[in-house]
Amino acid sequence: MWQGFPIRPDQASTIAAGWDHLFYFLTGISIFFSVLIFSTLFYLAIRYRRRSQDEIPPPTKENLPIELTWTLVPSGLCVVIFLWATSLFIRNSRPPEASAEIFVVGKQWMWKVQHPEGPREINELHVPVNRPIKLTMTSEDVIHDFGVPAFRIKKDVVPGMYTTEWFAATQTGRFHLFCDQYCGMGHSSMVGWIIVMPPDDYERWLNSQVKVESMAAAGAKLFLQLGCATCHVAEGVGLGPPLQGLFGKELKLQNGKTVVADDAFLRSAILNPIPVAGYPPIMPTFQGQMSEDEVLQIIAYTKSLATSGERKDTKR
Amino acid sequence: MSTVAVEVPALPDVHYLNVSYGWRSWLLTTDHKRIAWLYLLAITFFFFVGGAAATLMRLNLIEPQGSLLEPATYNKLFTVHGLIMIFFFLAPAVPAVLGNFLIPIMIGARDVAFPRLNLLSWYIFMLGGSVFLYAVIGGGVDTGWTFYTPLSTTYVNTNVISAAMGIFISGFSSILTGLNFVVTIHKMRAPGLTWFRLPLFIWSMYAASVIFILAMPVIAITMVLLMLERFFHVGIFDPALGGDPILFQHLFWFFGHPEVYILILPSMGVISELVAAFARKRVFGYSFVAFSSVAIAVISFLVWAHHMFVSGMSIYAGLVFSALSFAVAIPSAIKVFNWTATMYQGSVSYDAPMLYAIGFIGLFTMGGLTGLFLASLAVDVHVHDTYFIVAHFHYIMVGGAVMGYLGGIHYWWPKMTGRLYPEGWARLSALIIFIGFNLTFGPQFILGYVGMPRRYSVYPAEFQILNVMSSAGASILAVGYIIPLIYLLWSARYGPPAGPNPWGAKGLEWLTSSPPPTHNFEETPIVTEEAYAYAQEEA
Amino acid sequence: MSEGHAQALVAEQFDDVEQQRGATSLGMWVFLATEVLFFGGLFCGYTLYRGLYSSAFEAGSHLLKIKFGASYTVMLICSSLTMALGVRAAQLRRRKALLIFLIITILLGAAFVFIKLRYEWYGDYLEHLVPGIDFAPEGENLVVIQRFGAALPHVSLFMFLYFVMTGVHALHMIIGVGLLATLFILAWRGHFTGGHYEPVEISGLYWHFVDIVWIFLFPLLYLIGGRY
Amino acid sequence: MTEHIVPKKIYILVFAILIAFTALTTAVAYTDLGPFNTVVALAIAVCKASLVVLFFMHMKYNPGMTRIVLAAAVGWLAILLALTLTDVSSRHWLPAPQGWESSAPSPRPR
Repeated sequence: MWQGFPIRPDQASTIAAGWDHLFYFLTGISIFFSVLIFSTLFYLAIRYRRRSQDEIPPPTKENLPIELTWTLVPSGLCVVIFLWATSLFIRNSRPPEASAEIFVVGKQWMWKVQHPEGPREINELHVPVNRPIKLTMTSEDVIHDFGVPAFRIKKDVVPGMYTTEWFAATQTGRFHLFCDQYCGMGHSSMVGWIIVMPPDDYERWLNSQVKVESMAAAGAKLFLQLGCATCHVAEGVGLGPPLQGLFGKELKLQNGKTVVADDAFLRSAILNPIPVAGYPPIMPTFQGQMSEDEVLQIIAYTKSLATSGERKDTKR
Repeated sequence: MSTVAVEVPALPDVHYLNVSYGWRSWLLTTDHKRIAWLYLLAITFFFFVGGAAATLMRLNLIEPQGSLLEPATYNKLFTVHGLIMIFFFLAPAVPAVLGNFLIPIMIGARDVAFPRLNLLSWYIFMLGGSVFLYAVIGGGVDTGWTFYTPLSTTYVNTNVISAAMGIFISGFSSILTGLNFVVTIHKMRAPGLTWFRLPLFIWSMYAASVIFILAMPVIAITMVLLMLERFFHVGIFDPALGGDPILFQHLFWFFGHPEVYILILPSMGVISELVAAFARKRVFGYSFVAFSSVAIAVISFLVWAHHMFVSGMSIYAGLVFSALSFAVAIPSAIKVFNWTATMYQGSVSYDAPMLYAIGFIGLFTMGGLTGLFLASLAVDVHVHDTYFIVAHFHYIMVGGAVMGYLGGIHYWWPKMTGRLYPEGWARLSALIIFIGFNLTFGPQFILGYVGMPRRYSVYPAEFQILNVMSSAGASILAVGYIIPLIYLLWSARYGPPAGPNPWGAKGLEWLTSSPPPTHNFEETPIVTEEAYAYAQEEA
Repeated sequence: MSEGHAQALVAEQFDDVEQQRGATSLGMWVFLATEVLFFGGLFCGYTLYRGLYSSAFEAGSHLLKIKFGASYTVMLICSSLTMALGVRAAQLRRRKALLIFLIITILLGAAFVFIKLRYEWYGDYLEHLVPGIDFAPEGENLVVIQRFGAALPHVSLFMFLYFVMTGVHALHMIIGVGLLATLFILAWRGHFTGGHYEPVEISGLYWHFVDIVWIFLFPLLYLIGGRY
Repeated sequence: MTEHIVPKKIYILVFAILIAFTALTTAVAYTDLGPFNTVVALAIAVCKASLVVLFFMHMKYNPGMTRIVLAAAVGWLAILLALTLTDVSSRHWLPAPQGWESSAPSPRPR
């Protein structure tokens, strides 16, 4: 109809429809009250226009029931909106267990993406349709934001920590990826595409990529290169805890605290070593010596060594 | 006092404007009314500087490839636009101009509690403004008005330190102004002027002053930390050294969200006065409107992290802040309904200030309702940092705060200058501003909904048509702002004398001559009736 | 005090002495509320990082010297006492007592700032403990840090907060000393002991506030991490 | 507001208590109370601050308004700290993952 006049974004993910319902509800409320207020204003302004200069209107009578009505009705409405929006938000923030994990590193002014199988992309992300994808994201410099309007997702990509978001595309096609957090001079060029493909096409695309090693394999290589293997050997032998079965385990630290060895912990343990109980505090920092991509590879390697099957690196 | 001026009014022989002459009598004045003029000149200058930046941005956005400006220039422009409009125009607009002029008169005092401190505030403001302008002229700053770290501390090489210094300094001006107002309102009221006889403008200025006092110091110390971090690079906000960039956002928005209410609350006060005066009615639900100002001041401090729902902050904290954010919508809604109801059975005239007031109520309603979208956790995820936000806060700040400011300036212009402005031109410009404003920012709601991020100097081609509409609206809006500048200046010299009470309005400020004498009243007024006692008149 | 004299003491915007005194005192209290939030931003950062890096903060505290912190506390409490007595002297219109108490307060405040800069901070500098300028703990300091298993950047954050918090506090002390010195000169000329003592009173409020800030800084910076 | 002159004795007494508290808090730092070291230190600091406010700053003899100002300052400081901590303390709690059924409607071409 209105060619070229965008009126609503594509509805291309599993959460988009639910999001749109709430949005339409809010839009309806907004239009209703805007029209109500404007028409009341105009009606009263005309109905009670000043007819003579020395007109004295009757005194204002206070009316408590009316006051309470327009205090309580909006309050009730707010409670409804809050509950609806919050439950939707909680649902939308829980990645499905079966999600395939893809890693994103933001950098002024580009998106670097790495698939666990190894392929890397810049400013593009190929994904299969109808499959939940969990993005684990970090930044090498400033705060960016990975936003895909067609999927109704958006999350800041913060240096020094991992943030996550997930989506499952419901349509094939090309969808905009925007950096939504102002990140410096090239902010408006930090855009890319999410390319959603039918599963077969996706498999073909994956295979057509120059054959590269998987992230875990790259991590294993780095593990040797950086000399980690000198200390992190089998239990009871090395100067550091072994990686086998480490991921997802509860660790006791030297300062008495207990932590779970998750992505975030591993990252900080590599960059700012935290002495674990039972091992000498001798690990050097790798701050400045490894890129965020490489840290992610080591983490992927650690994950691949997780013994228990409960948190296996999710393959398709 | 008769509502119909029978004889032609004349200016009083001696008033605060002609009591002394020469630049020293202005730059060293401790008269709150003259200080209001000093602020008026300064903020008008800043308004047009900020407006020029906005104009350039809208011109650039006509084309998707943004060929008019380099991205770096564009980034500097929106940073300067934001910082100037917020810190050097809106924050002082109603409080430092209208508040300074009116608070002592409205409460029947001779001056504010600390007149010299008041003048000092203006000098601090000018110092802060000059330092900031130095940062702008000497290369600009391109961090966005939010100064997010570590971008601002490590990754840009523009004048962050001097810009932050300008904000730091001007913050103290606001603090001292707020302090002065709080003490003035507490201690200087005329005999008989109890709290519940105060005009609602005083209530909302009081609430805004409280926010000044409690929020501004936090931005001041945050700017100190920002400058230290940028200078010494110790890592307080830098994750590479163990710092937490989200801490900066907490500190910034602890100030930043109440700041929004600093901008809107005074204008809300103005609207209460306008609606009452031009409907000749006591404001409906006086105590509800009064207490809603106080409620806004308090709750505004509890909602800051709704600016951070997608920041990587804890989602559980998000729940808390979302719930609290809805709470702040209620007092605003109460105000809107009560203003509207005030017109019921009133005697409504269509003078220019009333047109602004009606515009304010409608546009603020839209701005407030779209705020619900942003307080809703799930919805905010999609519209966050898009043009939806831009449209939302411009409906509050331009549709709301600036409309209120212009309405107030028109309403009290006869009091400030003793002369009337040309009513026809004023109504015309009010209409132009209303239309231009909606054309500019209405399309931006859709732009944001379809996903265009804010702070983009270039954008995908499918967003062009909405951007062109917005830019077209902006040009109308610009005309609407220039017309008042011209006729108000003209009327200050050539307008017909207004007489003490051209509107037939109630309130202590209309009992004294226009312009008032230096000490506001020939003798201290004694208040025996509530505010807006229109119905009792000549009864 | 004659009626005419009372009038001269009241600024023209006020009706009477009482209104003026109330307004002045309220003004200072409101200003102190601002100050609470000004320091509040720093305390917020302190709380957050102490929660994140508790062992680094404990290690950092061991790099400071309790003898300094404790003696500052005593000096400030003494100066608060003399300040309070000074206000009392002004209320009672005892010019000589006011002058004596003011000078003692000034001396204590100046000594605080002098010791802080000349001995404590300079000592920290010599030990390479100043983040952003020269932060490279060595010798015993390094041993302490390692004993707590703390990462150097996090200890550096503690030291930074220490310098900023005590630095902003010291700046307030310097402003306070300047304020009191002005009062001293005016008191010498006979001001404040004729019933118009508000400036002394509100400067006292400010001085006590700065003392209170230190009362919190002392345990939070110097006394954590256990010396047992 | 009437001026209130506090007897010298009270000032001296408050001073003595403050000094005693300083000694106490320093002594506590050398005693192992586990996690209560910080609590005790802060409690002592609050007591000391209250004494200064009540007596040296004449809060005890002041009109209600100054108390409201003080309460507001402390209250707002509490807001700043408490609400910031709601984030920091819960930032690493991750939401539980949800199940996934491929309720796949067949992919529509755009």
